[in-house]
Amino acid sequence: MIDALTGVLVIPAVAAGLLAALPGYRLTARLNVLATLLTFLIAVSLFAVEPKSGPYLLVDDLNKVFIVLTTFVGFTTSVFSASYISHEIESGRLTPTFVRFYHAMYQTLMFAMNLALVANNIGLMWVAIEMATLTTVLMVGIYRTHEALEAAWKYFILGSVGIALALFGTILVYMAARPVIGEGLEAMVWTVLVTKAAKFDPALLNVAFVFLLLGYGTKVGLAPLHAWLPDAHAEGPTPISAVLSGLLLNVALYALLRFKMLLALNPVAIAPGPLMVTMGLISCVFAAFMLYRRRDIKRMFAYSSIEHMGIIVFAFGMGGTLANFAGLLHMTMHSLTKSAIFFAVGHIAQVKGTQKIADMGGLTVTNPVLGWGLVLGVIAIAGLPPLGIFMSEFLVVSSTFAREPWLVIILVFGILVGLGGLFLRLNTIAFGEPRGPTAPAEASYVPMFAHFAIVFVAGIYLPPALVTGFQNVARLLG
Amino acid sequence: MAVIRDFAFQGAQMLLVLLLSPLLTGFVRKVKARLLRRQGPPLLQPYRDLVRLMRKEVVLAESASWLFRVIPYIIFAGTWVAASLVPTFRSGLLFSWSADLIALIALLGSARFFLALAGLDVGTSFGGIGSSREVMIASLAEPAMLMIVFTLALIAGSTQLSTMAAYMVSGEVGLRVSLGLALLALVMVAIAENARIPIDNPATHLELTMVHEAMVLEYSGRHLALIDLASQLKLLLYISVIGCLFTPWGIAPPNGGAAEIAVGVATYMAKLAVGGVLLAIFETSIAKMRVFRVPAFLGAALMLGLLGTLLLFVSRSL
Amino acid sequence: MATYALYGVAALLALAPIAVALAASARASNVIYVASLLVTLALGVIGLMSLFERTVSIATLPLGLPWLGAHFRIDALAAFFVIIVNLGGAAASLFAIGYGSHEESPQRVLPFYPTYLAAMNLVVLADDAFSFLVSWEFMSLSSWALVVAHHRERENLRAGYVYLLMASLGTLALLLAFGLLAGSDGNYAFDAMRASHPAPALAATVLVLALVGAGSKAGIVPLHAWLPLAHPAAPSHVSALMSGVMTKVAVYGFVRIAFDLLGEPAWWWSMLVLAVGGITAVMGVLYALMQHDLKRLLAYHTVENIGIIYIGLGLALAFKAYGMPVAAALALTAGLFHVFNHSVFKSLLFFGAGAVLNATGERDMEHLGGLIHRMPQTAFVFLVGCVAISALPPLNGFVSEWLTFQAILLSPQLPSWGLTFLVPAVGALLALSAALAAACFVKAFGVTFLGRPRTPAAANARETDSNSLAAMYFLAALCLVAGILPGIFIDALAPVTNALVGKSMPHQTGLDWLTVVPIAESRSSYNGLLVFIFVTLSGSIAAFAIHRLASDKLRRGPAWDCGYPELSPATQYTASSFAQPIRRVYGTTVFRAREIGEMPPPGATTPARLTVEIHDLIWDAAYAPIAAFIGYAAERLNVLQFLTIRRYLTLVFSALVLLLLVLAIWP
Amino acid sequence: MRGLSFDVAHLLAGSLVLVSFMQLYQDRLYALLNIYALHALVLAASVAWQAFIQDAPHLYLTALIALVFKAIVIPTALHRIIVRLGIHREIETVVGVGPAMLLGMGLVALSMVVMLRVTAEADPLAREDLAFALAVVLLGLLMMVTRRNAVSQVVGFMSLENGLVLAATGAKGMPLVVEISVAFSVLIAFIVIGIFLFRIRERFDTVDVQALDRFRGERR
Repeated sequence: MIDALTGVLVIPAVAAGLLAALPGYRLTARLNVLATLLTFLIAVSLFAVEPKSGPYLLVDDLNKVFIVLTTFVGFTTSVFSASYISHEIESGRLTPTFVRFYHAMYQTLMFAMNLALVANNIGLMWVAIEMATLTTVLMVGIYRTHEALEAAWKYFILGSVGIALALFGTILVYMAARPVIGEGLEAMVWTVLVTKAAKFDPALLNVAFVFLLLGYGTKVGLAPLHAWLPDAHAEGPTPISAVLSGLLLNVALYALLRFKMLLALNPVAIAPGPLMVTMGLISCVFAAFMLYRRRDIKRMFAYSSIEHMGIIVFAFGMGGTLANFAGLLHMTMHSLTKSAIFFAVGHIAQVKGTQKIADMGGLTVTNPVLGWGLVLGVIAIAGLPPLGIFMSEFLVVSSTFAREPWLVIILVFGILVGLGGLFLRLNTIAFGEPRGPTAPAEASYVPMFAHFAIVFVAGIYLPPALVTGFQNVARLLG
Repeated sequence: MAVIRDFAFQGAQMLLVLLLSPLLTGFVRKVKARLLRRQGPPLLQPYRDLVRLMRKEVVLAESASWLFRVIPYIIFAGTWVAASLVPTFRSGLLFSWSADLIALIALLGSARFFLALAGLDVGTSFGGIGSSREVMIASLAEPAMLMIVFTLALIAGSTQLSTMAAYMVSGEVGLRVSLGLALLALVMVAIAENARIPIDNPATHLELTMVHEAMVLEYSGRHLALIDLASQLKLLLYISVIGCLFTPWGIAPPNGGAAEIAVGVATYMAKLAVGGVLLAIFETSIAKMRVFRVPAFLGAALMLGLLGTLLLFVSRSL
Repeated sequence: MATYALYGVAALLALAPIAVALAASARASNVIYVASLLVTLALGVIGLMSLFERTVSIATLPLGLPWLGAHFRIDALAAFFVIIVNLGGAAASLFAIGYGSHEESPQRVLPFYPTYLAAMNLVVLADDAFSFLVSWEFMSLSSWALVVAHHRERENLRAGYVYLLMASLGTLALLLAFGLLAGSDGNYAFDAMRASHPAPALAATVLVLALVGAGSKAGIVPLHAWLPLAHPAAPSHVSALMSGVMTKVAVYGFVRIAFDLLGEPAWWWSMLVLAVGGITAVMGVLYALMQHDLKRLLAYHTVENIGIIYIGLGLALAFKAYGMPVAAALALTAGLFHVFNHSVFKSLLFFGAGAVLNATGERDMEHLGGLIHRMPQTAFVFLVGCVAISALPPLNGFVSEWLTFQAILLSPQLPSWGLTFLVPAVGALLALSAALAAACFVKAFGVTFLGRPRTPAAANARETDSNSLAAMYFLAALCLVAGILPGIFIDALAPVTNALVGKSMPHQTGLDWLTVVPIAESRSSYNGLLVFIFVTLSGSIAAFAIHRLASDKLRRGPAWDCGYPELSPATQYTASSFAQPIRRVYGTTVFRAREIGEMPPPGATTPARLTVEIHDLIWDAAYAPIAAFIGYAAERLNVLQFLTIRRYLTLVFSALVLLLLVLAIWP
Repeated sequence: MRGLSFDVAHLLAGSLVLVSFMQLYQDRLYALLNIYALHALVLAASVAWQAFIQDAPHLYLTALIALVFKAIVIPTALHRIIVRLGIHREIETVVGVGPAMLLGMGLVALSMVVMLRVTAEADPLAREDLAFALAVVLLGLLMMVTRRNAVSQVVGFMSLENGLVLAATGAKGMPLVVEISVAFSVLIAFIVIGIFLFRIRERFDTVDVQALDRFRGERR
């Protein structure tokens, strides 16, 4: 009898093996969708019956939300990727062998991320995140163009360094825990760690957190560790960009949050807040300025992901129930919105045959659905109501301004600059005289608008269950 | 009974100003002529001109619109109503409260508004010159006038002409700097508003120097007559305003008997005469200034008015 | 009441998907506009009822912030603005039934039009910070969509861009203000904010933020830059809504925060507001005088009128701060009455501009002229609007400005030196702006409708359709009624002032002859009705008498051509030449205006030309540098996109070392 | 015994740092690879010693991996590669050797300071070990930063990772050490014989990262 927890791990693993074996991209694409759908359904069942956590796997309010989110976006993305990949095959950018490899990797990635989320053991979590990184590296390089290889290589090197740093941090945490908990597995288990964290050696924890912040921060894409992110988004296949922005960043952030909780529980250790706030602000403002000179549409939205990660990290850094709640909400909304945007962008790039912003124009005229979809997405990502991100930004800013006026003003400045950058480009992409090829897109709009629908509803109404869950987590995060 | 009497006085006032205004203009012309050692036209000449114009047929430009034909009546009516609300020989007119001093100025303002439109209607460049200069002058004259009103209103604690006159005559005013400033500014504004030298020359017909005359260039016959009458009324109105605000003596109280009324009328005539003479002397003794010196002139008036108000505010809060 | 209002809003919102569905069919625009006309009328009635029965009704929806819910509330203030919004909305919808049929891309207008109306209603109804801001920004967003409806013209896109940026700036400012009011534990309900009496310093910050936030939407100088770009860019009925209604919603936001949420004001707030108001009024009208694009001129005039409104509000704040509720009531009434008036005649004027635009395809006055012959009815209603906005009796614009003057005349009783000096200056500014406004509208009407047509387009214009005319006549009638029977409106405002400053102006409608008496009859009074009757009577009497007793003969003849036969229409005064004297008086300092005349030497065949250059000093001083800075920073930071992997590693490395150093020196 | 075990562990860890310095100093690829082999050797020794004193037999496996894989397989493979790529002549460093050494000193000092703040109840052996490990990690990173050639960057990364293993084994009774070291070996295998070098070689005849930078997205 396998419970939901193992389910979300087993299905992708099995599917990965299967897809690696099976030829023929149409069938495999459908299989891919099916597998992700199954995973998603099982993940949903977590809300119904909560399996009890073991020494290796755990489930609590924090990761439940993330698992469901991850599996859901994974599912929608697979739907999108089905139509995307078929077009890639027709246009000859990908060969069937690579597609097979791609699907296998996709499932592996799903497996790795789910593992990272449900891992109850800091070592296990580390392994899972490393695995996720490697698989994405392989997928980023899949087009084998100069740019793709270069992006993948950059991602690989920076990612590996990040992994190394994170591992060092993990070891240090163990060292800190060992005197209290005693040797062996116990000292790496979350559920045990959080109970004893108060008595850990603060100095060790501090050093550990520095390494973890930098290590996992690289994955989150915080400036100045962000370098891999824009190129990896721009050069890889668009579904992967969607998964990267929508999920992988979240998973890394999730790891960071876990450790922040640990530090928050220790009275003597330095407050992780200031570090996170600083990095958050840097990322937000920096990315906002970077939006202005972008010529590649995917790279632009990658930078916007950095900006939002900055906002989220800022929120968690400020702490306080409201701010944490806002942070969680922002993570969810951002991954939904950003992945939806990438769905739109993927089809746009296929229609226009390029990712250069200069070569696309007047989309709302030539491809109304895609065009307005993109407009909607940019509106959402820019934090304009009535879409979800507005609510989280509202909470972040208004709940922290009373405490740290100047920091918040910097943040607001960043948000404003970012908005300016996004709409500057949107004007050329979506409006004005049409440019570039105007072929109708054969695309599946369902995933995109499903995401938008959720984001829209969440902007004006949050289901109480979700709220209580988030509030519990927010309290945990201190 | 009292109501009927009030109505009567109101009517009398309206007729009086209507009948007196051409006379005043004629009087000023006469005096000016005398000062220039000329015989000058007879006093009643303005009446004759008006009657003749009334009789003549109207020659209307092809490009003139219906507005062009309506405007003279609007201008005349607005000015006449304004003039009939100023206490001349008897305060506490029946309808004086229907428009206070600010409203009065605004009424004249609307008259000017339509006159300027008339200048633009036919579509010749002269009308354009006239209107554009007129509004430029007005844009300075009106604020100046309002500043003056502020000053007086703050002294009298009211913008109601009757009340103000009553307050002024009550003598508890004393001599105030701001009053002097206000008077000076008011005179300057009055000169500008009535298109007298040095702002404008009522007698000129050289297009490039015209302001008022340029606007009415296309008018003829009864329309012209109405507009002339309106400007004469305006002159009368300003002199009466100055009279009732700065020399309020002799104005009959609302419940005044026949004797007081008689005194009121007499003093009013005297005031008009004095005002006319002074105006004539001033006009003959000064030369017309270039159009773009006008802003300086009116700006001075505005500053004076503002200064008066400020001084008052200060003295109040002391 | 509030519940019904929400039903109305829901109905409006429901129209958007219908519009999308109908996008193909030709009757879509009729359906949508008729529907929104009906709904707005219903909402207006709701507003009237709740204003007169003087009850506060609230409604709460399980939306918005989960632990708070979305609160909505109709009190006197909200009711008044609900009326404003839906009056304008109804008129615009009626106008658009005719006007919208000329729209070339209806599918870019129809879905957003009802949502825009709904959003404005929601802003006024909202009773907690979150729903307020959502509606507020949603309002900006939907209007942005309408601004970029005609997206193929570059400048429309630019206008939309600037607009959206300024709108977001304003929203963020308001967000910060509410953040301060709510405190870090987030009491976002307005009731909670009313209950909490913020410390003076905090309250001051909130006020400044509110002034920036609401002001940027209302268009106070120097935050006005977007307004003259965005308002003309939208379709005319939307321009009418943006200028006539949305700016009022912004005023509502400011009033709500400054008078209601913040509690007792400090005296110097009023100085800030008054100064802003005065400068805005004069700058707005001066800008307007320099324009020759009809719609842009009107947009700049909105800036001026907003200034006048803020002067009224500032005075009200001052009186309230010094505990003079009656005077405060007078000033506030003046401001709010002007809100109403401006929404009426500005909508009217924009409709007129729209009709002209439809008939000629021209917004540039230099290409118009003589339209009074081709479209007499439009000309007439437009003239009414011009007279009203120029604050000339007996129309409504005059009454509100007159009330403002009366309020200013009460100010010497204020025990404050600063105000003592500021208020007269502001009064002078107000008078100046009024006079200049008259000049400006002589220009607008004269150049557009009078004279001879300057282009074939103008010569072949055709009178606009009956629906548009109906809308315009309706508003014109409203201008007249509000002008000659102001007492009704002043009394209607009594509950609002009662709620905000504790007192209200003396009851007006009871007085004989329907006179308006702000304080006391001996002090000042005005009777629009009598003035109107007098003027009409004496005018018609004169006409009658002359036609009877003298002559009524009339002959058409050529205009006096000064000896140059058949003058071409080009010899008429143009908009810019009309403004030349004023430009010379004020423009040289305010705009660094320069006239460069090139006179070719005698015998040369090249034409002489006169070029006028005008600098928008505010833009140059405030906006250009910011844009330049952002561009510079972006260019500089962009280098980071092009580093080698090794350099990126160096970044990581130095970050690590830095943090370790921090730890090493950590106490 | 206690003292002796401590001293030996100390000696080995310290010598690891020393070897890192030698790497930093060395700027010829061949020699660099040899020194890296030495680095791995010392690591293996220290891990083995840890396995002995902690009597944790599974650590011997780690030591074995270090010995076989890192000290023998990888260097030889890299030898092959650089010969085939013909870049075995010499490597130009970005920062001169002198400054690099100075920086290294600074880093070692920093790691000491940071680690010695750790309260003493974590047993001294662990503290020393951690300090050295941190030093090795930082030096490895420094090496990656100061070298322009991909292979030497890889070497830097590998020495960094050696530092990690040192720390992991130093952490008494830490589970999953073996798994982690295996995982890392896989990672390195990826890097070294991984697709990238091959692909890169197919496309450009050099592993110089600058060649890659020419193909960054947004230029052109």
